[in-house]
Amino acid sequence: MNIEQLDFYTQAILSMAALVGLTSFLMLGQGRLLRLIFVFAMQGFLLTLTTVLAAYSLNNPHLYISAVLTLALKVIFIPWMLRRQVVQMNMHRDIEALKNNTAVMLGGAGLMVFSYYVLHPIVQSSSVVMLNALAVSLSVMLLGMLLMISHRQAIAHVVGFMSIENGLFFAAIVSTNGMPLVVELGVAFDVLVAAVLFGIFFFHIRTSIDSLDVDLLNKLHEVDK
Amino acid sequence: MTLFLAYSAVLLSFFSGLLGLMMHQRQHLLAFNQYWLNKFPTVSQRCQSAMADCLEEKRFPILLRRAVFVVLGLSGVFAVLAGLSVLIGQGVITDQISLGLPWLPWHVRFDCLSGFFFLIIGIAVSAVSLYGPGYVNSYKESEHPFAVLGLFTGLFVAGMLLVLLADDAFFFMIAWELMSVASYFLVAFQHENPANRRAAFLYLLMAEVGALAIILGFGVLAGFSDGFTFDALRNAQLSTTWAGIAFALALLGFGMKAGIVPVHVWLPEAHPVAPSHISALMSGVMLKVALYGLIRFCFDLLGDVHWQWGVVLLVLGTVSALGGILYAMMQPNLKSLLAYSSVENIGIIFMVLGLSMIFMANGHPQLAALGLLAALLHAFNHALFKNLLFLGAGIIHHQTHQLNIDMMGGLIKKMPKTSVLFLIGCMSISSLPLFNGFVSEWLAFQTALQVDVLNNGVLRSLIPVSAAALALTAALAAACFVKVFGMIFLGQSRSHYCDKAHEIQDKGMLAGPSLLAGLCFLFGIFPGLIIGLINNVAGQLLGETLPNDAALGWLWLAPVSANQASYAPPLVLIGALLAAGVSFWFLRRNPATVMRRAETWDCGFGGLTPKMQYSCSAFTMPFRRIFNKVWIIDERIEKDMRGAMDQDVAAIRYHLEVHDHSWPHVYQPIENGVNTLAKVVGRIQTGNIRTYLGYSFATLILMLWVIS
Amino acid sequence: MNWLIAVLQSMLFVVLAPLLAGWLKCCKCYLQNRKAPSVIQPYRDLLKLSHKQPVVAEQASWIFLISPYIIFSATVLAATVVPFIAVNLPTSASADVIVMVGFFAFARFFLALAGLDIGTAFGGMGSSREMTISSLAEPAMLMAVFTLTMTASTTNLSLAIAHVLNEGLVLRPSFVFALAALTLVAIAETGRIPVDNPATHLELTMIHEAMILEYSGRHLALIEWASQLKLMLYGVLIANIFLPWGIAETFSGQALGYGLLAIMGKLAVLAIFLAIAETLVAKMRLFRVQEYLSFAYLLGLLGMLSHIILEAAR
Amino acid sequence: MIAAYLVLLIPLIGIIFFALAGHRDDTGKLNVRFNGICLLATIWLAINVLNQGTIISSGKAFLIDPFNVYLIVLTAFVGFTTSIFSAPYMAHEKEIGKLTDGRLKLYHSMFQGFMLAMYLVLTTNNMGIMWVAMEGATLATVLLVSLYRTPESIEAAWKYFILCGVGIAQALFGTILLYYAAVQIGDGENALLWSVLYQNAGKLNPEILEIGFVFMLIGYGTKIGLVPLHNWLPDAHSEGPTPMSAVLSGLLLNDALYAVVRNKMLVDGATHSSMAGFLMMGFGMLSFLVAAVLLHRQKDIKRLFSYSSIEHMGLMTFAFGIGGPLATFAALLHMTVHSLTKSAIFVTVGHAAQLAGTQKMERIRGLIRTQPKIGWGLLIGTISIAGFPPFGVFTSEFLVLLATMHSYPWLTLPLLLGIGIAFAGLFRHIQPMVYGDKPKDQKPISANLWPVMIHLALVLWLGLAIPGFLAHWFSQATLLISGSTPL
Repeated sequence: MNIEQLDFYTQAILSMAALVGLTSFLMLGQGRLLRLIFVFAMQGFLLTLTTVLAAYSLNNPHLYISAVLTLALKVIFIPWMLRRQVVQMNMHRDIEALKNNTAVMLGGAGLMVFSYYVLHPIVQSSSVVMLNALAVSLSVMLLGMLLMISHRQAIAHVVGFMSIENGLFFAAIVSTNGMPLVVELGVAFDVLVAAVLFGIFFFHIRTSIDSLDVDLLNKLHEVDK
Repeated sequence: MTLFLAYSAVLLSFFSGLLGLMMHQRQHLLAFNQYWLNKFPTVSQRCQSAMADCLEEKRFPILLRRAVFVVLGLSGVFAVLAGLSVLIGQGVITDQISLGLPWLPWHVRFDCLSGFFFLIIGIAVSAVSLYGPGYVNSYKESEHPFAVLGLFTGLFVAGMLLVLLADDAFFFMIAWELMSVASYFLVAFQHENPANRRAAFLYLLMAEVGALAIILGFGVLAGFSDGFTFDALRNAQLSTTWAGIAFALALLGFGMKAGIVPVHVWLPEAHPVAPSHISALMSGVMLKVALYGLIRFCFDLLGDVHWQWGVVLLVLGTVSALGGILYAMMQPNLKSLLAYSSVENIGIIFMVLGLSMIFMANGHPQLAALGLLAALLHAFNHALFKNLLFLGAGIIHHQTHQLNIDMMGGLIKKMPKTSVLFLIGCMSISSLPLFNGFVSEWLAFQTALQVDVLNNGVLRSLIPVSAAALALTAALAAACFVKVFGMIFLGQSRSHYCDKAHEIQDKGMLAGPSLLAGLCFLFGIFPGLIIGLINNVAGQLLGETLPNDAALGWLWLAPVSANQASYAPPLVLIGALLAAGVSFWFLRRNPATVMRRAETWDCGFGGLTPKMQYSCSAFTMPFRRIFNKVWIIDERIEKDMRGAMDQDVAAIRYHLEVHDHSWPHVYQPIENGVNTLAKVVGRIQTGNIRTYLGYSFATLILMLWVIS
Repeated sequence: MNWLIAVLQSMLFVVLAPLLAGWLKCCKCYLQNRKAPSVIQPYRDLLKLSHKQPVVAEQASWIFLISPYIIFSATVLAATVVPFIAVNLPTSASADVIVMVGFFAFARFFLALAGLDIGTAFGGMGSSREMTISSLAEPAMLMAVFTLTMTASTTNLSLAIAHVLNEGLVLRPSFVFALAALTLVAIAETGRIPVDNPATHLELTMIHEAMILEYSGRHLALIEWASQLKLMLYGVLIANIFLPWGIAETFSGQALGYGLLAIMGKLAVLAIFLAIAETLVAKMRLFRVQEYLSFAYLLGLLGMLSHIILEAAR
Repeated sequence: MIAAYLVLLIPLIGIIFFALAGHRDDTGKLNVRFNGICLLATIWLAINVLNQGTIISSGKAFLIDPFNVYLIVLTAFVGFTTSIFSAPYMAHEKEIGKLTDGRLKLYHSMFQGFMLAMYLVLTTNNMGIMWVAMEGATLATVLLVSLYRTPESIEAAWKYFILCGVGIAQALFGTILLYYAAVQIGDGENALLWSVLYQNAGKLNPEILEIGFVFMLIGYGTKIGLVPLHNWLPDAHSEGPTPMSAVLSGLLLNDALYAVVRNKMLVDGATHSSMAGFLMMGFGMLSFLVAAVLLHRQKDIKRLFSYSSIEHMGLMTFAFGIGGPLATFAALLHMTVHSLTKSAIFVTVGHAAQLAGTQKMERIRGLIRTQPKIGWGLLIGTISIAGFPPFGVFTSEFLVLLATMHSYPWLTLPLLLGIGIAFAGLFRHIQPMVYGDKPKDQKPISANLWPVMIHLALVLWLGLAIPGFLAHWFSQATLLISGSTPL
């Protein structure tokens, strides 16, 4: 199968998938919080575009609602909130020193391959496009987790968390043309509440440890120190 | 009818526990009484005043305690009756109680084996309930509430009785654990002492592990059959390996409760700290229930015994018997000494049971019946005399507030009645002729001597060696109990506690042990009474009875045949009385030789003091030297020096501690192992959220990799 | 009739016991170049003691007072079990060899208690040592006896001896070992050299004497008599089990007479051997006794194994 | 069906009511009433289901079958009794100044929110909504964990939030895969409905479902507290207010397991292999053993019991993994008795901690002498959770052991080891707390121990005899899950 044989819609989707994956990689290696947030917003925007594309080409009007929700939440509200935190905490000049950055990036690349490997059995029952889209979204998810593991800032964790959601969302839209509307609304509601709660938590953590470094949250453990 | 008696016994013991709970409900009872009177004013005046009398603040606790023990005693009596009636009737009664799992109601079965153990429990419980009221009076209600003691005693007895009635694995385990848990609370009763807490913990832990082993044992059987009822389990067709595994599990489980070496450590910890009448029940009866379990499991459920199992039991039994008595000898604490001695006796029982299995597997069911009979008889006897000794120890503790044998002495003059009872106990447990302990030991020897019928050379040489070990055990037991009686009752008193001691006033506290002592003697002289009953058990369980138990008439005991061995305790008694009487009469007839009391000879040093007497550790010193590898001995002599150049000795202190090997070699490593393991495993919980995310990530990757 | 003979035999046993002790003493004196007392000196001692007023320590309780009677009667009972001049007597059926060992245990139990009763250091020491030695001796003895009982497949002494008798002369390696074991045990149990010295009152070596230090008068007489009985009993056991010839199998006067003569002759010879041994051997330290007794146990075990492997192998 | 709507409606009203009304002195009691009414509604619902069998609402949005209706009643019951306990407990916390009115308002509102989420997880017919509700439960409780605003509680809440969030996201991916498999054979709107999926389970693509199940298991498994995904659980349980710990341990974990079991049923139907079962067994066993070992290292009383929860959830997961009627029955029974016992224990633990003024176990001593009811409650509760008869936990553990013996005999060995180690770990800490002389500076407090008594009495009842209707119920649920019944 070659890409020129596919229709325009599929080509576009695949391009989007590549771009979304790229943004994930960009986030993974990003030490500056503000840029991280910006890339995250970009990813959200790509997602919105994908949704609109899907809604338009598949003539699936309820996906427009999803697109609006994504735009509002992931492109505007959450980046705005995170940015405000960063500025308030005066962290926008900090660069987080990432350990083993190269190894992490290579690991990320490996994860992408792994995603294809894992999802490979699916190819028998569906098209290659689906496989690609699912694999990309799975790797976005895994990269999000890797982001959380490798970054120490709570804000980076939130970004990672949300980018996992992005990956899921991408999968839902591309592979299944969107979940049933109730579910979509529910998920969006949860994301909203989660975002609000994150805001509350930043405040609490700041007041309690005067920092947003999650490595300092280590009082509860079972190790003899 | 029989079943009714058995149920009554269970219900009464349960009820006695509930009655105990009333202790703190006096206010409610008063209110209820008031309400009742108001509602039925016609009740006669006398009745009313009697009720009011009973509920009076001071009398109420005493009356209630008595009532609880009366009900408990009734339960004991009913248990004895139930046991006797099933043993004589030789029936098998089954029933179902609609409790338990929806597809598995509680199955009940009452046969001769259960009946025999009912008898043991009944006698012990009756004696204890005579003894109890006097004993518990010394507890302060605020610190040691009677409600707890009464409730759990009742549950404990009910649990034991239910174990005997159970006819399916589930019901059996419930009853079994009820027994364990109830006795756990009794061990922990005086929980302000760290020793009690430690003992209770150890006890419950081992009970739990043992119970799990038993469950798995049942599980193995259930795996090869279609249900959990004993009937189904009996029909399980097991391969040799699986049968062996089932046996090993059952042995572990029941052995833990029975206290065979090396899983005996809870006994000497738990028995000393429980109230004495409870230790009497635990040591005298609960261990027997474990034995019941093993017999039921091996002889009844597994059915097909293998001779290798017999060898295992024989070896374990021998080790327990020797180990138990050697450890007992070194104990300064009376009750832990008695506990170790229980280990010894259980060891003897296991030995004989092993012999029985060996004979069974080699196709000599009659000799197997002999072995089973010896084992059951010893179990019965041990229940009697160990109960007696624990109750005696309770009296001593009650009067002197001491359990350390080294602090006693000379009590024979202060407590003459107790001393006679205790002496009978000591003589029975040392298996001296004329007392019941001897009969069972004699039967054990007889069983061992039948080894000639076997073809296997290993067995033929192994069994006599274990018989000799049994002889050594008996001799050591005699030495041990000479020490016990001598140090406690004879000589001069070694502490002021014993100076002040006096005979117990409460009649019940003497009546309980007297009952047991009387039975010890009775069955020592007329063992045929009980052996006849046990024969029925063997008949029902193995389908084979003793061939010739009364060939020479009822006076004689000739288990195999009159040509092989016989013993006539009544004749021996008559002979002994004759010999003693004649010599007594002959020597006392001259009035000029009336005995004269004089000062004890003191080698001219002037004045014997109690400290000059042999102490416990001095008495056992030769044994310590001879068997010194058996214990971990920590012996130190400290000298206080003074004078010029510190050359004069001012004082010498002797310090001796003797420990059990199993503790540092079996239990400590396990405990350390678990702690180390916990420490190592604890490292996964680092407290850092990124590590946790890493786990989640790694698990996901791993799982995806595994399935694809 | 049988019962009468049994009772008479037992009485004879009891009456003759001091004689053996006297004879042994005589032999020893001859061997040690001393002037010997009369053979019946033990009778005189017993008689004299029984006429003396017993003096009892203040500390003593009733245990101390009844112990001599119990010890004596238990030993007498043990004596009734052992065929002395005749086999097949009914008393043997009322108690077998295990019960006999039980009687010894009974006697020892009270002896040890009596030793502890007065509350002196000596009493305690004696009891402790006595119980130690006897606990080690008992298994060895049973090992030896079991060899016999397994050969005869009965624990009834009378029947066992009759079995050996009827078999005629069979050379059994197991009996050699058993004989050796039983002899060693007998020496230990009766308190002879090298385990104990009945003639000494040296504090540190006493065993038996330490326990009965406080006894006097008739009490002492009974205990002495009992220990003489015990000596004789072991002698009879050894003599009649391993060399049963001469013992009466029927109850005719002639047979019984021969039986008496035979056993007296055997005992006299045994006593000479014992005297020689006691003269030649020195007393052991207390803590070497265990080695001595474990050797006895080993012999007993070897006897048993040789019975199983060599004689009854299947 | 009205009953089902009622069950959902009442807590919804509760959220709004408590959020608007603000905290008053009788809010605690009102909370009890809300939960009480809800309990009645669930009982009504249960009776309906018992009489009519499975009910599906007209829009197919809700499905009540014997499996979930029993969990609904259990949820309502535990919620009710916990709210009884919560009233005096929270009042005491306010008295000693640990909490303010505002936070109590949040607490009560979120309590209802949590209950709503739980009911929604159980009643919904839509696997997607199930996911949404599960996430909702996290969101509702996360602020309650940090209710005291101590550094530790904030740390615990943050971990809870992030770990469960990430975990649940994986479950969403699983759900998407499930949907993806479902749309291939059916229409889009109804594809995620359980009733549809279950009917067509055989036609679903097995490969996709297998991968999906891994995500589901890891996602919902984080909520169950399966090792090594459990790390949030002890922290969240120990730092939140005790009534919260009681419901988290007694309900949330159960519901997560419910979700996994529902998915397992689908996967089993699609793949006809025991892959899902093996995975569950592995995770279950691992959690069981690790938690049992870690019990030995605890210093905080609530942390101790949260590890015990992990241990028991592990056992249940293991039992569901074995499959077969006996193990499934055992697991269902264990779910019930564990919820009842564990929430009872948390109630006593809460009181004990209030009594001593700390959760540190080394400071809690001599409870039986200080306040016998609390001491005995804790002791008997522990005896019960440790699996001693005649309490119900024993019955279920007995059945699990026997089922294991039947199918995988060698696995009984680690199981046995784990039970022994766990027991020792619990008791070595509990004994010193309940026994001994009373500490001088500790006084009895006002405590409401009725919930404890009722729970333990029920567990005792279940241990002695399982009443007919309940047995019927269990066996129907067993039939549903494993395809046959042990009866």
